Amino acid sequence: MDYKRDIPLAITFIVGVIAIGDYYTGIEAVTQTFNVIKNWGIVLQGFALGLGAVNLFRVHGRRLSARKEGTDWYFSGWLLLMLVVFIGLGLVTGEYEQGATYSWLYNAIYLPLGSTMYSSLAFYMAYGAYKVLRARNFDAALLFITAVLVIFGNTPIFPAIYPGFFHMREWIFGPIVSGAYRGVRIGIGIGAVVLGIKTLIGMETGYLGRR
Amino acid sequence: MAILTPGRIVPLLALILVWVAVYIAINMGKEGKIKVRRIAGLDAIEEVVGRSVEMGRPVFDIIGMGTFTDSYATQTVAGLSILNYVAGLSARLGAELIAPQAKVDVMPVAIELVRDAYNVEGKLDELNVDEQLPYLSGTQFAWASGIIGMAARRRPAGNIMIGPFWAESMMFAETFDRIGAMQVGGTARTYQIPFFAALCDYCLIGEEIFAAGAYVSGDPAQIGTIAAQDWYKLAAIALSIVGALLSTVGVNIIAELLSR
Amino acid sequence: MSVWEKLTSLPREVVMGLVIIAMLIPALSPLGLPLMTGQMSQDWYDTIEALPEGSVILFDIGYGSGGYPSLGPGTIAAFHQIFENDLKLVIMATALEGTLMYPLVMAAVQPESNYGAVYGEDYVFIGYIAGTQTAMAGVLGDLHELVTNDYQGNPISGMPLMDNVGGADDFAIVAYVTTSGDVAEGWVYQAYSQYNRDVLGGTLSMMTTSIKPYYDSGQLLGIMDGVKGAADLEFLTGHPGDAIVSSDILTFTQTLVLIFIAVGNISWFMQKQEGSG
Amino acid sequence: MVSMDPSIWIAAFFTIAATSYAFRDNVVFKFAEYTFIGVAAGHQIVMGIKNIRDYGWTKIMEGQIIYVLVFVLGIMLYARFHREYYWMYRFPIAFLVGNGVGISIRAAIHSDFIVQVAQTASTPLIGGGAMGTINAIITFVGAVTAIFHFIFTQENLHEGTLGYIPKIGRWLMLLAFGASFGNTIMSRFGMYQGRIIFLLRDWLQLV
Repeated sequence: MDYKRDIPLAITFIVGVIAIGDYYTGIEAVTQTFNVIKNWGIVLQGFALGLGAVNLFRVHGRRLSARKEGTDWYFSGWLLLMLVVFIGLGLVTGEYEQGATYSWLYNAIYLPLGSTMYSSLAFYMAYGAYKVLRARNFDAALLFITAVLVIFGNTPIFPAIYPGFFHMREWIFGPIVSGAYRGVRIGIGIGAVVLGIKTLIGMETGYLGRR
Repeated sequence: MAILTPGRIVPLLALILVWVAVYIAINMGKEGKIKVRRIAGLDAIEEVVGRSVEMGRPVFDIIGMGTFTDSYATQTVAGLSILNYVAGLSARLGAELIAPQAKVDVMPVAIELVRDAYNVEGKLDELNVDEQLPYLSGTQFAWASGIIGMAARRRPAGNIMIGPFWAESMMFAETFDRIGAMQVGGTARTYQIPFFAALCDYCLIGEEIFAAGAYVSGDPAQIGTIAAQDWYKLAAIALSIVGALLSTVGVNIIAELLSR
Repeated sequence: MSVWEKLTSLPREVVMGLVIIAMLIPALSPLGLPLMTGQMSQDWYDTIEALPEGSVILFDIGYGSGGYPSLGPGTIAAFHQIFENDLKLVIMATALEGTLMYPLVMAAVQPESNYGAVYGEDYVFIGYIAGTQTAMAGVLGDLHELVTNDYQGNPISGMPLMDNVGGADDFAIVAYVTTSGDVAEGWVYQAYSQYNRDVLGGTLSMMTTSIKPYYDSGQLLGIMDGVKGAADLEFLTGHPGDAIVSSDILTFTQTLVLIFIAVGNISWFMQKQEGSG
Repeated sequence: MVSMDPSIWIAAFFTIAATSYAFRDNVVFKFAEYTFIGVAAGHQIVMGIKNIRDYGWTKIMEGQIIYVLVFVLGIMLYARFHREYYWMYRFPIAFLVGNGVGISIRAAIHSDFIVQVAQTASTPLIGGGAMGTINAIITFVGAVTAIFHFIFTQENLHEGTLGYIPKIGRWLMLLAFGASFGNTIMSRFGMYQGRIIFLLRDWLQLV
């Protein structure tokens, strides 16, 4: 027996089966056990949040100490400084993200960066729509038709001129979207379940990493 | 209190039958009884790699930022199968493969697969893991901007994106389109399929990526899995058709059965 | 290079520059065009209206800074309606940054001064809980076993609202607003399937098509469709905010996009004609 | 009047820096990008530790000694960075995977498969007037043909006359994707307008 792999596989199986049992049966002991598992899972997820940061420390720490030409090592230094400042502010005060300085810095730095990075996709969308939404063949034409009709319905001025634009959009979101997306969802749903079962019974072991 | 929760008997039965179906299908797969149909986007991958060689520019393979522990693990596995395939092609044809990484648990597996592929072709000495499979960031937009930055500097001739993708899909597809890379995109995250469908030269829709992954891996277990899913889909089609026809004449027996 | 050729490949900077101008004009002088409310947001509004006074709602802030511009206004409008109808609110966050979105939302709603609501009696924020679906299942299962303190570290036992809430059965409805597909589907799995609770879902517009099947099958009673849904709710609840302002911006920018699409198609077609002729 | 609040100025700087990439890659954007990564990771750690305190440490303090085991598992996660003992991280990961998989598939088979099939099977194809009938039929055809498109191992189902069924599925899906694309454009502009309002109202105080 290879305890380095077999014990984890057994853990996955047992925990997964208890989760399923909790859903499908009314046995009190199973529900109680699963409540404990859930709470443990939440604590473990807390631990897992630190993994990415450790990796950043490794990658950028190495770059900073090597200081190779053309690697932008000073940016790595800045990154680590920001990382340390936020951890320090959050933990030293004991107020975590509720501290006054912490939320000041968050609102000044992270909030604008996060929301702008996310929303600057608008520019990509605009350019993408211009370059891509062209009825160059049959497939593209299908995509083109509904995209344009939905944009018309979504742009307040057009329904204001003629309400039909809005009803057209609502109709597309009716049978067209409902039907096709239901088919897609059924397919993806069963795909996820099959993978899940394979994972529980130890046939899908990618998460265990290298041998 | 009932041992089985009422209203959930059919789902439980369906879940147990998945288990049985997977076993049967995988055995059938091992006996070579199951064939997966060819998928159009797959042939294009070879074209993409070949084009990169001709133009003397790198080819990107992005597997997305899924992990093995989230609900998109299947898609990550499919992406890794494709990465393995692309790495083999790149080693054989002599293209420079670049596959930026986002997740710490997936990265070692990806490195292992790429290394294997280069090894099979006897070109292990041509592989530079640190340069070709760099870890960029586990944070969505930091990762995304890292990739678009690399794309702008390296100007790849081709880009293959198969795996789970989030909002960054649009940024990638648009950026690579702009620098003139030929693209094959595919994801089963329904939210992002439209962008790939619109911007990529070839698009694998939804579950096609699983079939593609199984197809290139040649692994009977993976191919068997696809068959098991197909049986469920056939059942879904049959139940839908019969049920809809019956309910049209006022008999709602299928839906009632399913809600037990 | 012919005119058509130039028009098929306008430089990126030109397109983006025009988009920025199209955003600035209506932001500086709004038009105030009328609005038509969609069925999905109407259903959200009606579902909340139909709840009896004093019902407890579990509300998940499932977005961070990236989603705030789009989903924040909708959350604010939804909270206005909830406090106006004397409903109780247990708020949680499945998003890492949710705890930092909460003060932004509350600063706009002002439940104390606007509605005389009292923290601990009418609403409680239990903070961020890691683990997405595990967190949902935890809160709906045995809330007090899992959560002992609110987001500021004050014990929740002794708070009048929390003494009456122990798990899924005590919530009249579960509502979420999120940028994450895992959260959007997770609440259907955990709240609807597992505990048979009614669920309302708010997402980015781009996700609406994907969760629409749940709405069709009654697993979601209403959908707040991104910034459009937010504008609808602001209109329905009578609390105009940033989302309605954005309607004007949408008119300008999307008309511009339609013009770009037209230019792109016509020039592409004409260029092809020239090439073949 | 322009804002005098330094935090508004910093936020405005980062807003413009992050936008600038849409036009061209530049060093200011790179600075913003690295700041973003660093702060994100820092925030993640802070929230991670807060969660460990709230949902783990308090339990130990209350006398539930068994939670010590969770801490051991949690620390084992970090074994993956060790050359020799890396395999130890598999134990906590196995726990997380078992929990995650169990919790999602138990409901997915219900919500995504059974309920969706039942919904298709219980909708009459005729009724609700001419429009209702048309809508019901389109929905039904869309769902069934889309599933058909995703059958991969039955080659005979994609040939000859039957071959039109998956094609129809693909066409209907493309129409639906178009709708999604159109809606996304609104989604993104709706987001960026928030930044425009911030710049004009909070920073430049023009409106």
